[in-house]
Amino acid sequence: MDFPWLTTILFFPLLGAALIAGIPGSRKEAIRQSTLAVTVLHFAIALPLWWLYEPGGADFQFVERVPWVDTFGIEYHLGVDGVSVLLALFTVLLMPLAVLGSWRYVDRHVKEFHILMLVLTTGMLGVFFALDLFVFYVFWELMLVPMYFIIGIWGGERRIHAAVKFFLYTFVGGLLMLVGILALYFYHEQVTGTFSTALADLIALDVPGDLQTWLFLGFALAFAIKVPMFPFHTWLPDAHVQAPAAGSVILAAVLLKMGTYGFYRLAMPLFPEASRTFLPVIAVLAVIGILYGAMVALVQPNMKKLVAYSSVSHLGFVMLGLFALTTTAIQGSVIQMINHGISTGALFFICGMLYERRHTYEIERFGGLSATMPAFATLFMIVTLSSIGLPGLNGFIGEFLILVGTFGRYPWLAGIATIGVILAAYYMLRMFGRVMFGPVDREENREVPDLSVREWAVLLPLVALIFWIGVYPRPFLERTEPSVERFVEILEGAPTPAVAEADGAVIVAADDEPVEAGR
Amino acid sequence: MTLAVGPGHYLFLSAILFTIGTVGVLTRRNAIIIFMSIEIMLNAANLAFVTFAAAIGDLAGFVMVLLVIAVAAAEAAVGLAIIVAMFRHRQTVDVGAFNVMRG
Amino acid sequence: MENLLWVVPALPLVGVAFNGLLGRRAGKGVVAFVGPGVVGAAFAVAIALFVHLVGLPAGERELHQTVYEWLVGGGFGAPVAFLVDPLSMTMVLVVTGVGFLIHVYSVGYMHDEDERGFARYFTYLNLFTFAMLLLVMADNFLLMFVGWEGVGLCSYLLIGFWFADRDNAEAGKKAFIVNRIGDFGFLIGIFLVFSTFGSVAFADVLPAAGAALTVGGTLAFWIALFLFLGAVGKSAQIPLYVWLPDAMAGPTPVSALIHAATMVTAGVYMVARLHPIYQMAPSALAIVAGIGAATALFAATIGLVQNDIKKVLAYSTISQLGYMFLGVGVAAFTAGIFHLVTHAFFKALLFLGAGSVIHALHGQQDMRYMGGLKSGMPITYWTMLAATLAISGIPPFAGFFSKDDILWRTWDAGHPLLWAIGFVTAGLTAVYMFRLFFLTFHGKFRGTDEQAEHVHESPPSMAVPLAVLGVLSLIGGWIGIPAALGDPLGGLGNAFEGWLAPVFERGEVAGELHPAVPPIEYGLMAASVAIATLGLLAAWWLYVRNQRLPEELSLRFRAAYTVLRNKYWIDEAYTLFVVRPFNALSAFAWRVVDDGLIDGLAVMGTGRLVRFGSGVASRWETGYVPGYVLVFFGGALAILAYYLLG
Amino acid sequence: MSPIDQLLELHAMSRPAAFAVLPALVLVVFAIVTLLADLLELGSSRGPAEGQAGPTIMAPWLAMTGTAIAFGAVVWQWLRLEEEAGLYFNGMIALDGFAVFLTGVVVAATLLTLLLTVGYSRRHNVDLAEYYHLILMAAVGMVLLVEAANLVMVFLGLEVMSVSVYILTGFRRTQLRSIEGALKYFVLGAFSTGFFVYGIAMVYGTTGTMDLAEIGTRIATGPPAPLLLAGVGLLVIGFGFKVALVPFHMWSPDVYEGAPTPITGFMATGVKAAGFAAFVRVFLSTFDALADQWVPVLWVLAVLTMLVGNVAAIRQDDVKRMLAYSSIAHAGYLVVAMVAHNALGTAAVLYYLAAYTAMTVGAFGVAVTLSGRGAERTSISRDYAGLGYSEPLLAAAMAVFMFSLTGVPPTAGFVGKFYIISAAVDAGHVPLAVLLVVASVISAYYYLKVVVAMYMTSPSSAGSDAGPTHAHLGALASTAILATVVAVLGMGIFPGEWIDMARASVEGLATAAARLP
Repeated sequence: MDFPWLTTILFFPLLGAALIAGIPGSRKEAIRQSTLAVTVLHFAIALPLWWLYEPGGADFQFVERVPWVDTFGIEYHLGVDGVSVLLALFTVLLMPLAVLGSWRYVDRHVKEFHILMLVLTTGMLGVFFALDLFVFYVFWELMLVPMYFIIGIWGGERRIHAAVKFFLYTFVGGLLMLVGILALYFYHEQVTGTFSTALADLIALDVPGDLQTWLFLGFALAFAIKVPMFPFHTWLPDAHVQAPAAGSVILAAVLLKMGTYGFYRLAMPLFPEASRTFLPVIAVLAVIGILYGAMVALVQPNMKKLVAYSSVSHLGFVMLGLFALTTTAIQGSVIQMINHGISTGALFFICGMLYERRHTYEIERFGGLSATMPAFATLFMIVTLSSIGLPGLNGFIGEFLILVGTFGRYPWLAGIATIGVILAAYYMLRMFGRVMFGPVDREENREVPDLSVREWAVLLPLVALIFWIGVYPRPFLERTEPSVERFVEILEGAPTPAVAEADGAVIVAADDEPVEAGR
Repeated sequence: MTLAVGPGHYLFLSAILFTIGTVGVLTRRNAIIIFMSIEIMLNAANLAFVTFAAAIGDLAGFVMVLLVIAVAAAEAAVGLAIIVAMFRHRQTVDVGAFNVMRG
Repeated sequence: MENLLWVVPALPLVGVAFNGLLGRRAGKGVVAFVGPGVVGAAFAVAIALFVHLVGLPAGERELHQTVYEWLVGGGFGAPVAFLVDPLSMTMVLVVTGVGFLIHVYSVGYMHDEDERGFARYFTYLNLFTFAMLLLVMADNFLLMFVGWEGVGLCSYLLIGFWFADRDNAEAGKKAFIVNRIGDFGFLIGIFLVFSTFGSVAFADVLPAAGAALTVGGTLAFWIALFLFLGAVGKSAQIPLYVWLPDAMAGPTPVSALIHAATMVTAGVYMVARLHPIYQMAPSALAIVAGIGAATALFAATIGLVQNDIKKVLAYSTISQLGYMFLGVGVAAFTAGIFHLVTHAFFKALLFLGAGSVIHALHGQQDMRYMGGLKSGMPITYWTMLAATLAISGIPPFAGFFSKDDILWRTWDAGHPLLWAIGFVTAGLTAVYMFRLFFLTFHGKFRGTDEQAEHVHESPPSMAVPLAVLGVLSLIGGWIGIPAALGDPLGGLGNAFEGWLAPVFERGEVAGELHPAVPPIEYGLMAASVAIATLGLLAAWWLYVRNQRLPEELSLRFRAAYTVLRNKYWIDEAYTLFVVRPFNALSAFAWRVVDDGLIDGLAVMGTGRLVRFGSGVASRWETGYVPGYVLVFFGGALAILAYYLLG
Repeated sequence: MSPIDQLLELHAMSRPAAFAVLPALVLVVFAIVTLLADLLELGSSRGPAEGQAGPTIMAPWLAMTGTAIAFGAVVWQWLRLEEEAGLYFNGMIALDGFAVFLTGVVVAATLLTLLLTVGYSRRHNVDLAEYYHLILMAAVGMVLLVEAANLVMVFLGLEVMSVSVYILTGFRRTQLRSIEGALKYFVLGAFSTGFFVYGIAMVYGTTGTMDLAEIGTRIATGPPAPLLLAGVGLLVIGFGFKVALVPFHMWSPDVYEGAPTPITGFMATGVKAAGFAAFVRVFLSTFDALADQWVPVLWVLAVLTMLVGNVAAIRQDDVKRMLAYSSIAHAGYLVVAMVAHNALGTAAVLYYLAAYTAMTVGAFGVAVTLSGRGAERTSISRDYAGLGYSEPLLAAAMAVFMFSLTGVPPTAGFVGKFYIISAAVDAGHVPLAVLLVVASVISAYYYLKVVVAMYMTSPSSAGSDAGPTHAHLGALASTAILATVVAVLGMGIFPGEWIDMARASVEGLATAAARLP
């Protein structure tokens, strides 16, 4: 057997957590440094996947498969495709930044915080790696716990309310999904006579329509809450506003992706027929989310809440793309998952940096910071622009692919969703302007220091990614393309040529298979 | 006209006894009377056991009666002890007087 | 040569990187060299390309370069690829040439900034040049859109350059958002194009337009119209022009470069570039022309009564852009582009001249406090005069040829009403421009004594660009002398039309290149010269001769004056009918829908319901033994009843 | 064979017969020894004046030794199960996987209770030999109940257990709450016994036997008589009381609150497990043929129990009371597994009882170690505030128990719930499964309240002037809590072995749909 890459990557943080547990709680600096070392090392260990992953194939790679609960046919079954490998790598990259980002922010119970961060890493990676529904569910719930603590212990004033709401809301969805998993599991047994929770086995099932509908709804609810889709989104603003900086970052950058990833990995391929039935419903909800999230973001007096609602809007795009069922749109959705992670993650880091200086998130309490913090202003601007989808930066890549891919199927919805692009500029620039521009009309804003080296180290990798994906997204897109095509095949039953229905030259990369129109 | 007393009558009596016992528990608040009512319920069951055992011709029913009587005696011992302890705390054996714990 | 196309946009990008990363440490001297230097170098390369292009046979003047595959997903693909043909070459020359002059001018204009601000300024300005070059050199819709949004970004950044003043920042934001509304249309246009043609490359789409679309078809109409919405936003046409007057908050060279010479003309360029699509949609073209004409007149009327020197120029720009759209709207693409070029010269000059004046007066922009500056700033005075004559359409200045071309083509295309509007506007243009000119340079100085003492001519870095542009305002039009006027320069003829012919040959009916000159063309030409002269004289009468007359007029026509002074209250109407309701709706969505219904009622309401249930459940738990017995008995009774009765 | 001969043979007690009841036998012996040893102690040095019963030294050790040996006996039984399985004592005692598995659970619960109670008894002056004796006797009752193969034995086991626990509840007799708890438990318990016995009488009357297997075969033929149904109903009521199903649950919050904390834990686990053992054996095996009759009733009871238990729990601040409602709710989950009425569900009951015992004993263990001298510090909002920082390890353990009770992976509670839901789904009771899910979400709220208090509040913010709570963590209690943590996590992360054991244990039980994954 090959080197168990995924298991190593998956459990390395737990090893690190054990190490951190050995350091006395009073040695805060040592704990921070060790955690940083662990996360950086973790990234170094995981990074080879970027090259080792063969971009050409649609099959899962680095597969590991060991029996776990024999009687139930449950296996410890891991593997990645182009989508999950990218999300996992991004997660691993984010962790050292999150540790750096909370260096000063978290000063109480430092040890517990870092241990939880490491446990959380394992939980998140497990979700991305799981190819067995039981394993998926276990990690799905597992990551809830550390996040709950992170919000509840290191959060703001109403942290308990937010933490409990976060936990309960996600938990309810998760359990309904569990019922769905079990129903599917027994249906599989009825049909084939064997017990299995392996994703591939269950996808191969031909589930009858009625059952599909119900099961899809169960799964979809769990994921829709996590995404969060309108109208299941109200836990998000609370959680974001209350969570500490690093918590918000991870919540936005990775945890929300679990929802969309769940649709991509489970809900849609398992129930293709039901997915198609609910296509319009979800697409409409996604579009409502885009506009509604943007509108509510517009009137927020609190920076973090604004960014939280902007997430509702952005993830609406991702959902719209997924349910457009064209390779182009789904490619866009996948890249947009990462993009949203980058830009919103960075925005929450930025909120955290401001909070460390001024102890508030109220937009009105700032103003004119560009003058006092020019370097910060530049990076903040780049991140803001990434968030509003300026071409040349990463956000545009995703949004454009989503919209152009959706347009072929739902011209009206895509058109309405495009309004979200206008609104994004409106609310983001409004916030940016109020915080960074104008006169410095408050004494306490006069002396805020510019970025420290540590903060540069937090933001630079993200800014680099913003440019990289914006200018040269191919390395990302080519890794996900075969997986996405397979996904579309599963859902459509036959390969679909993206949106290029009409005849005409289709520009694709020279070494790519040209997509044939009208097959 | 002779009154033939059969198993049905015994069972009916047993049911009546059981009902009397139940109603006693339901309506009385004196711990001792409640306890006595429960004894009536148990004896109603005993009567049923005896009736059935005789009707079927099986010994197990009689054995059961003995066991129930023994258990009832044990319960009586414990029950009376509890009632004494109750009385020590509140100088009453009214079960309604004991409701410190609620909710 | 073909492989060097990327160098043109890359040079400004080098400037961005240098100024942005090292500019502050390198110092103003280095930045002052690098910032304009890269644009100058780009101009040089552009000249070389131009020479190369001219050397090619007319039919083969088209250079392509694909740099790399950029955005590929599913069936969609768009490379970073450049296209240089006569049309984009023209734009590249204008952008780099005029851009270079303005960069040089900026060195003087911005010398009061500290190192950080100076470096930031040139970073943005270089970035703008880069984005603008992307826009004009792109060989597909998507890359064009990159440039399109990129210039919008730079516009935002530069309008709000002095961000410490909240109004500037707000103006920048407004510009960006209004532009985004246009970009929305552009995006939808791209989607429609892709879903129709399966590609976004000009090389695939434009030649196929005739086959894929039907003349006057719905699809063609909507594609053209949505794309035009983009142009309306970027080029400040009705109804999205409102950002441009506010954009004057930026430094004046920025107004010259972005909000006069280059960026705002991108819409015109786009319509010209996509003319094969527009020609399939005559009704869309009619809308273009109509909006162009309406905007021209509308903005000119507002320009008549503005006191801020830059505001006048801003409305004048809107008005002139209207002319350009009128031109392309009647399918006179060459004329539209021609006016674009000459306008770049004289409008840039006007802004730079105005900047020079403002610079001399330490920031004073209100013409009511100017006057008599002629003596103190001769270079500014004379170059401004040239530009004013040019914009007013007095021959032989540049504006005359291009504007007249548009008016004639409008007439020729059978739109007398549009022609009339353009004609009237020409007169108004002369009035408000000379009003500006006279108020600024003639009469007595009306500012403070301190200002009067400090009035000075600008330093050479500012004066030289003025001079160069002054010359161009004079002779710039001579490249497009209409056939009606013969060939006074000998051999040049209507060189511009010939130059662009390969691009538009399918657009403008062949043979029209040298049509027989109908007599009426001379009549119209004379008329427009006349009305321009009339306007000039009127301005002179009002603002030099009888200086109290304007006030009396404003009192006599109070209603009209008030309407114009308040710019038809369009901004206020937008605030009242669009912005406020939208914000209110958003607040409603937050407070009522989100906090109230979804979270309050549905989510937390569920919680409250459970809590209420908890209260009920624990109220049953009375602690009272008889009660417990009763419940027990009730349950027992229910079960027994179920078995014995059911 | 004449009755006399039978009697003689019984006395002879061949080795297999003794083997069948070995754990109970060991427990009885040690229960008696505990009392006798106390007499020796009283007679010797430390006997206090006036013939008052004094604190004991030897009793806890004797009791623990006895229980440990009994547990060893259970293991021995398990290992030799294949050879020795069968009915003993004239069909009174069943030695099968089901019995041995649950005997293991109740004996383990007893052992853990003993470990936890030693320090507590000293602090609360209940360290009398009788106390330990009664715990052992209750355990004897439980073992008999688990192994009972005849309604007579069921009754006997139930009563031995119950009477002992009545006394244990009221053991802190100077405390009004303790006595009040005992009173309520006793009155309602005796009342329910009346129903239970009457139920046995009805079953006996209609089938002519009290042998569980025999009843099963007799009712399998022909439609059920009304009296039999009445008997079934009465038995539902009787068992429903013992395992605290709504609406027969009213006693349990008060009794749990009033009883000494270790005893509460014992009741919540041992008593409940033993009660369920008999409940499952009688209904899933004996009354299998009547499933159509009892499934709907239990369906309703399950839903009521889950919802009322969880909903009422969310406003509790007393940790014991909260756990009381929680244990009601868990009884509801277990009934769901019974309603599923398949082998999967039966196995789920076993696994769940083991998991539930581990986490509940653990949770009560934490509560026990927190109770100070004389004062039971059980207020969640005050006494648990900031516990995560004053007692990090103990709080971490408590958090594990709470998450396990909630059903979050990777804990035993999760696997148990997974198991039950799968049984329900497999049986087609999807609505029931969904209701279970809803109930679980409600339960998360109050379990999280404990976690919130421990980690997210501080004593000062909670308005407690007593300062942070500190635990009385002796070696014994620590061992017990550690063992339960290991069990909860172990059964959660590597559930395979346990599931296999549970599965193997139900093979002997006749159930309709014997389809196991």
